[in-house]
Amino acid sequence: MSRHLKTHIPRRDFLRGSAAAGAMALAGPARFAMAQDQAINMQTWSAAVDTVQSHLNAFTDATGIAVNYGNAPWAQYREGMVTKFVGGAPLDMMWVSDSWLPEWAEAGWISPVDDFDFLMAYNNEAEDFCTDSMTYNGRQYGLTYYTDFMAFLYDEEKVKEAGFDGPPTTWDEVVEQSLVMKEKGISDYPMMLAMAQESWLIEFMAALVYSHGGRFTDDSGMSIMQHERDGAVEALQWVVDAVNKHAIVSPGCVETGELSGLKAFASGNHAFAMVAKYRLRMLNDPEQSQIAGKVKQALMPKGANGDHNTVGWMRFHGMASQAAADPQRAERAAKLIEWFGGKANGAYTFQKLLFLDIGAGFGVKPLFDDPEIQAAYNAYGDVDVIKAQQALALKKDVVTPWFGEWSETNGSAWQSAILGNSDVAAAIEKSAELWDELKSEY
Amino acid sequence: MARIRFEHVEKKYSNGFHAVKDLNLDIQDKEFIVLLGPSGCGKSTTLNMIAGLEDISDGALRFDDEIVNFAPPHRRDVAMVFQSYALYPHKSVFDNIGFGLKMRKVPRDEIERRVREAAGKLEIDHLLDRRPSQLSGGQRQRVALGRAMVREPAAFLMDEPLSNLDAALRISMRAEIKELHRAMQTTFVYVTHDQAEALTLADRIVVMNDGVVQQIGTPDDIYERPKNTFVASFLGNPPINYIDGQIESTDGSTARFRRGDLAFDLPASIAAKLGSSHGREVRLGIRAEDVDETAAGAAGSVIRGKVNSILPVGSDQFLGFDLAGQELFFRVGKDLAHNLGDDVALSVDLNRLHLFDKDSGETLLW
Amino acid sequence: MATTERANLIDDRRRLALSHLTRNVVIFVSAIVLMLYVLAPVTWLVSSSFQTEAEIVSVPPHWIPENPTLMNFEAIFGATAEEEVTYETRSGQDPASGGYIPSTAGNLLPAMGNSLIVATLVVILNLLVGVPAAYALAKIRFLGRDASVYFILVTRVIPDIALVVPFFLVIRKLGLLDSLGSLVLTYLAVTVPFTVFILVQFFEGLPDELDKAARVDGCSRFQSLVRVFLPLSLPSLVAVILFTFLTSWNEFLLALMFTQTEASQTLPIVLAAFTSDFTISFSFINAAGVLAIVPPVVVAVIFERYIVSGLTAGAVKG
Amino acid sequence: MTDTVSPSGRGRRLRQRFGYDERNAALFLAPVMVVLMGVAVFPILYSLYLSFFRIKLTRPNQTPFVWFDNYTDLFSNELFWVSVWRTVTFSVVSVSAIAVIALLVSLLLNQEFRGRRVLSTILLIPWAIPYVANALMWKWIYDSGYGALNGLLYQLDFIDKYMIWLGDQDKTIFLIANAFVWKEVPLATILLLVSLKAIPADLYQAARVDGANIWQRFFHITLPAMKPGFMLVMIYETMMAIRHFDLFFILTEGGPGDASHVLSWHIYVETFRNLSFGSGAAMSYVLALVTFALSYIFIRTLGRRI
Repeated sequence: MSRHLKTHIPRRDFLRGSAAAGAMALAGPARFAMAQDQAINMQTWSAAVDTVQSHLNAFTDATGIAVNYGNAPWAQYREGMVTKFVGGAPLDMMWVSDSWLPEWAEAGWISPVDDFDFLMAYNNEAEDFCTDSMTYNGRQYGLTYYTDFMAFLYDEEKVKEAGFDGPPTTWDEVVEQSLVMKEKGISDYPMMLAMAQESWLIEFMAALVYSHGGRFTDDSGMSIMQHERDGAVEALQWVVDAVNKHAIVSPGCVETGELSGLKAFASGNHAFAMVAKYRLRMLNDPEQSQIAGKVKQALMPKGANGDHNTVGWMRFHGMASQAAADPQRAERAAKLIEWFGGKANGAYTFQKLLFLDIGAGFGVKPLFDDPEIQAAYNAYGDVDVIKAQQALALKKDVVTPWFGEWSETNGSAWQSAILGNSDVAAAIEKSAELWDELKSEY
Repeated sequence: MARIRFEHVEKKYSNGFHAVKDLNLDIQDKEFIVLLGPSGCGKSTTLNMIAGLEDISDGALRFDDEIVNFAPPHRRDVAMVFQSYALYPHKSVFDNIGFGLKMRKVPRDEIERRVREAAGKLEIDHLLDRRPSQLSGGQRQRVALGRAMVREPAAFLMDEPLSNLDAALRISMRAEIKELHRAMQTTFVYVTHDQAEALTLADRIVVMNDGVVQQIGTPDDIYERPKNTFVASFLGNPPINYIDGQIESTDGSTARFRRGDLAFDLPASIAAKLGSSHGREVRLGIRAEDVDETAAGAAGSVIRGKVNSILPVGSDQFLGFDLAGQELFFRVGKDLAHNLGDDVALSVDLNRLHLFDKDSGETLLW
Repeated sequence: MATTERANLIDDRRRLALSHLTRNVVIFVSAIVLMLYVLAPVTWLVSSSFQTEAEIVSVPPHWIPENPTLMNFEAIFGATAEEEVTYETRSGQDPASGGYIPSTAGNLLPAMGNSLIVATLVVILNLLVGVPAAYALAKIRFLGRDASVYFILVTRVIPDIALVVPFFLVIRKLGLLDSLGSLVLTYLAVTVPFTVFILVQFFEGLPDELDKAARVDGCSRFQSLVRVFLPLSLPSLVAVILFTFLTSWNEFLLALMFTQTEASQTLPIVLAAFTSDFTISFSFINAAGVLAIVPPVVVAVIFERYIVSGLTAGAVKG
Repeated sequence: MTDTVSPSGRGRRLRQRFGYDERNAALFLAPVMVVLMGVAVFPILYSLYLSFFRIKLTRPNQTPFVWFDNYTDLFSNELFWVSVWRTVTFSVVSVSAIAVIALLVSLLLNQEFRGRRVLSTILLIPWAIPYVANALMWKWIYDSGYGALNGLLYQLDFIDKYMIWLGDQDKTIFLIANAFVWKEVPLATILLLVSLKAIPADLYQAARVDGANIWQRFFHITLPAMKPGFMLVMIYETMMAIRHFDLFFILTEGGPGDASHVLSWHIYVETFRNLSFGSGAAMSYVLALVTFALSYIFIRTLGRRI
């Protein structure tokens, strides 16, 4: 347990009584042994491992600070970190998803970094979206690792084959074009939606809701998702109709995760897809995709009341509370955060490498002017569309300490509606009720 | 080489079963003791206690003068032959026989010599390389004997070693075991439920029932002077016949047993032991072979009835005999010709009568 | 008379031949069905490991790769060892060679090495710890025997998910975080109860009198176990070896929590790490899966023959 | 008689109270007990302890002791009962399938025929694939867009258009059970095979002499002799099935809807997603109780002497 929890469990002597158990159990506030005397601990999910390692080696060369670098699979990263926090594993700096910020901050696992002026200085050149997403209760918790948004991609060849000049701009046009494609036998299910229960689901839902002009919550954080016009009902209704009425989205979408959906799109099964923008690169790589060279990005289609909005997200480099509690460790961790999220030796090296290596979006504006970056973008995407869509990206309005709990129920409510187990209004109503209930507990 | 003494030994299992109750037994060095009784009587438990395979709940077990209650089997110098033989399936016959010696760190050539010698005596020396699964039942039995023999132990324990053999083999093995005892000059404790084995082999027999020793004595003692109806019934083929009745007219020198029309004048030797027990309810025991038809006629010793069944058994025949509704069995010579339904009169050898208290079953004769 | 007898004889012979034939046909058919059931998914696993990421999404699937590639295996075996990664040497710098091959490809073989070490130690410790315990539970009558059995069972009924965090605390207190020792210890604790159960069941099947005979022959309890029971228990020991080896080989959740760096990560963790939020490498994962099969199969080939021999025959007269 | 021991001096009382066998049993059990006490007991007690608190990790300052509230709350939790039902379905289907298939396969492998060793080695392959790779492989196979199962059935003309597999809520749990069974059959087979091998051959010969036909031999000799093996299979596989987690996590995350929302997934969500360690522990204990009860029944009905 974290020391916060521990000190508040009454009758903690219960376990101390039995020698073997007690000795190992809650032996007072955890004293964290530093692995190696001066090294700090950095924990990430297993992404761009070599890129991170190379940048880390440069850090150690430059500062003399040794870093223990650990990485774990993305799919289990959050639960792994929960265990490590609760179990008191030595941690200084780690990657954090925007969705977890309130939760981890409330639990006391991560600490704000806004006391370090040299970190705050980078906010000038950072996307406001990013700075915003790292801020909770007025405190900033880190610097951007990468940011991206949900993009609407289409297979140009299929659109032309169906006889249309350009991609759809509204969700109704998506239906219209899809029906033609079905009729002409171009694709059985022209639109690819990944609606499986997984961490990506909230991003897909949010993109649908925002582009329909809806929101999950209002500015005060109360649920409005159940509202007909500015809520989530319209968006879900569109999905339900697309699956059950028009059959332009596969009923299998409830088991299709982001990865499988991407693969299916890459196999040429579909004409339209909603995936992360950075997937563009992979989709246009002939080694990984059968429709390489044909995949284009369009603005997210809009609903009747919508305006091409989409959802954005970001991940950041955060600092563990145990590091923050010790000024020396905090200083070192802050330096590491700067090295990755800010400039290293005067340049945004890591963000640039990350983009060049895997196409992940950076959260610092000046890099857009970098010729290397522009060249890379133009190789597989359209910088103008990307910039336009990025400007329309909104942050998830459900990121709260109770987000994890709510999103489980919300996810299966949407699935039930798609499966026809409940009607759209009832499904969203259920989700909204839980939201308000959870909110009232805080 | 060892005297084995049980002093007030008790065996209770954790499930509450009281297997052996207050056992007192003094087995002399080089004696051949047979523990006899029905299954579940505690005889195997007793044997296992000697071997150290069962804990002793209370009392003392001494080898010579030492208390060995807590010594594990491998620290007691005993050898044992099991009903199932318990040969080691993964070892050759040679290794099976030599295993006990090997465990006792006997030198290799000595093992070799003793195994070959034992195998020679048991006539299994041609089988030494085989595995137990390649042997017949009799051969396995010999290997099991050999395994115990080579040890030259202080005590030689056998748990129904012959019961898995066929009848003919069993009888020849009896003789061999008897010879073995003579040759080995060591204490033998032998468990069986077969009275014939007990009577042939034992120096002394211990009859047990329900965990309690009923009688200890030489085969002759046990057969001729059973202490109670249990012992009397357990030995004898066909089993002893009982007639319930009363003692009348006892004046210390004469006595008469009566049941209805049937009356026996008990001989003075018996009457003397009865004392004044006029009207006492008793159970009279007549061993099957203790009747004689030829001498029929003498009053006060005749028993009359109808022939119910005739079972010839080679030299003799068993006669099923109806005594006023009660079925008795006698063993008579086969030259006596009877037909079913004949009325017969048999004279009873009054000197060999057994007399028990009807309620307790204890003998009235000692 | 004679003719019917001969006819019967022929009839019997024919029946015998027929029943032999039936037996062989039944065996053959079920063996084929079994092969198909087991191998069909594996075939797909193997086939896809030789395909590019683009090819494995073909509709309908290519059962035999059209453009077979060894890229996945080259990435695994071709990784250069232990040179410090710099900006220049990092993989992924060149998109053409990077592609979908994760930059951690080179971690696979070291992770397999870790898995192998852990699994082997767990097997050995299981036997050392489990065999005597099983013998005691099967052949010694003592107070608390049943309680011991149920205690051992109880340690395994709680779902691992609930135990992860407290396990973590124990491991941290023992100072074993991010070490192979943490895995050896916890895997031992989660496998040994079932090891004991397997062995107890088998030991109990061996006649008590064998034990008694051995002890009267001069064996202590321990010698009786080693000299009589172990040689007779080979099949069950092999079952235990396979069970513990493969459980350790497969285990994911605890390894995920206790290991952090490449020094201690095991195969399943590195495997799972191949699907990150950026890199998708199903064909690569399948290649790794194919390699993962090899060590356990080698272990199986070494030990499996001992399951076949029925050694207890002849111990006791039928 | 020289090497008999007499209890004397120090330790005599100990030896009298605990005989040679007791001391040996203690010695033999000590290593297991040390390992389990040292590693397994604390976590078990600790999670029991947690189950009496209302713990929400995001509210570290409010962790009241609530006695049995976490337990009683379960019974009014609709999703809990759904998950119980899903777990029952999954376990019954997969454990019975495992038992039947393993029985048939072990009987097959108990026969003498050419290629038997190759076959038995092949059989181990599913067991050798780490669960993660196994789950990802099945996800691939079941995929409705480009999956191998659809491809195969389509090419064999069993279906004329690609089917929805995991996305079909009526099929999900059975498809996951299939992947589970495929992986678990090898172990179950080995356990049964070991108990088959323990049957002395002369038992069959004796029965054959007695005129028993193949079915009689099977029902009177083979099946009873396999009881201990079955006990192990039932205990282990029931335990594994009831608590199985990996496949649900990778294949469906409890979906679609709640079609594969089994109890172990429910516990996972409660513990790691909702960060409610207290009620997660309480559910775990309910699951543990059921697992123990079932194991007890198997031990009593199928076990030898345990």
